[in-house]
Amino acid sequence: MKQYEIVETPIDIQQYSDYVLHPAAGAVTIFTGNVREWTHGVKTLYLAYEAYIPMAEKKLAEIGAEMEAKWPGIRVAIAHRIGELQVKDIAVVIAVSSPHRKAAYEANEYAIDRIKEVVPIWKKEIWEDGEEWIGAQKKYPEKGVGQ
Amino acid sequence: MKQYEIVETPIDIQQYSDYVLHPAAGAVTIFTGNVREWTHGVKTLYLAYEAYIPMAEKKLAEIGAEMEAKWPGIRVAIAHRIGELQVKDIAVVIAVSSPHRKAAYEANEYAIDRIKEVVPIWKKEIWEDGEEWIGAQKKYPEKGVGQ
Amino acid sequence: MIQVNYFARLRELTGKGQETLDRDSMTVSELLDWAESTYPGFGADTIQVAVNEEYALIDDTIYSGDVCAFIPPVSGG
Amino acid sequence: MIQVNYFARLRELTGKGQETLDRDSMTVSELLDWAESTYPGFGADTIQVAVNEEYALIDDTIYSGDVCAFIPPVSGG
Repeated sequence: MKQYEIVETPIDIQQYSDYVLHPAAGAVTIFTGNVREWTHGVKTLYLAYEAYIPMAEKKLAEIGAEMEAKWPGIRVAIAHRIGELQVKDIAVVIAVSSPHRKAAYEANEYAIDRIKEVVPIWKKEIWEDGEEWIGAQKKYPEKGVGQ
Repeated sequence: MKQYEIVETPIDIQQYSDYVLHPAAGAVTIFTGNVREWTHGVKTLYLAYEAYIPMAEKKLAEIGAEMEAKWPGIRVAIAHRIGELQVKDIAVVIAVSSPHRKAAYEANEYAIDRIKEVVPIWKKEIWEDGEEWIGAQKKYPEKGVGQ
Repeated sequence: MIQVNYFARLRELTGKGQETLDRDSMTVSELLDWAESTYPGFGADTIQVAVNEEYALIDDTIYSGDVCAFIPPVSGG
Repeated sequence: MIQVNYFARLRELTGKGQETLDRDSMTVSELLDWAESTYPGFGADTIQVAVNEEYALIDDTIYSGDVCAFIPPVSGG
């Protein structure tokens, strides 16, 4: 595994937890984003994820660097799966270790918020009667407010 | 495994994650509290945990019920290990699933705070030159402010 | 008979995990006073009492058949 | 030559994963205008451009040899 990676196979959370754990870590938080069966009252058959892989891995590493700057002493590993995912499958895992628990929670939540903002990964929902690429519309950022 | 349990063997996080995951869950948070090598500048050789087992499991279940009341729709599993634990070993695992991620983070952090307040579990730190039972001193609660 | 359980520091101090008191009833406060006088250094003012696996208040009454536990400051997690 | 990559909705709309433009240089704004006029429904005003795997600003210049990508609204996680 790599510390920040896009994968095409099922995600095993244990290896990411093992990666961040070390003798000075008193707390580990793991977040997984999983495929839900129902979203806004519509039944999902499966999801198809696609990524701009090299840029996505670079952005994940940048998010990790932001986290380590904000919460010194933490260790981070992040993976996002692409391809076809079924209900309950893990799409993303974020593992954070920290000497104390507060930072492990805060940094972990920061990571998923940032992933949803800046990492070039796209999700298509496939329902019984159709499909759609998901993504909040937004205008091109002005100079100086780029992501 | 039980949903709320005191165990005497190493904790495998996967089974607690599996326990809380279901088709309506879009997010799972897992917290582990791990044995740190250094605390306040003193090197820990190992920790010895002890519990009042039936009351501890009852209190864990009560914390889970508090969480489900505060964050409807979540599912919870909690385990705490007792006995001798070495550096890096998991002492406690909290798994929370939720339709959306915010509740999964908040409820998880609530759980560890409450565990440290009310669950009858005790930790003894064993160092090279001594040992001590850990626990914040406090006065007997007044009537009506019991835990 | 009232059963009392000792854990952690108190188990080591008293040298026992549990014992029984031949009483029909007593308050939590009385139980703590008994422990303090029986076991020097018990530190009763830092200890809570659980009765039948539930935290009890200082004025609650304990009856014969109840299972009590002295709960020193907890440190799980 | 400037390489451009398409993903997700844009990959399906254009029917291709990538292509090359025979230009020495152009701005991000010009690239978006080109895409909008070449592929009706492109929706250029909702799309960001990455140049060499980094988000570019609307006035940035792209040069021959750069690798660009159109980034529709992301939805990872």
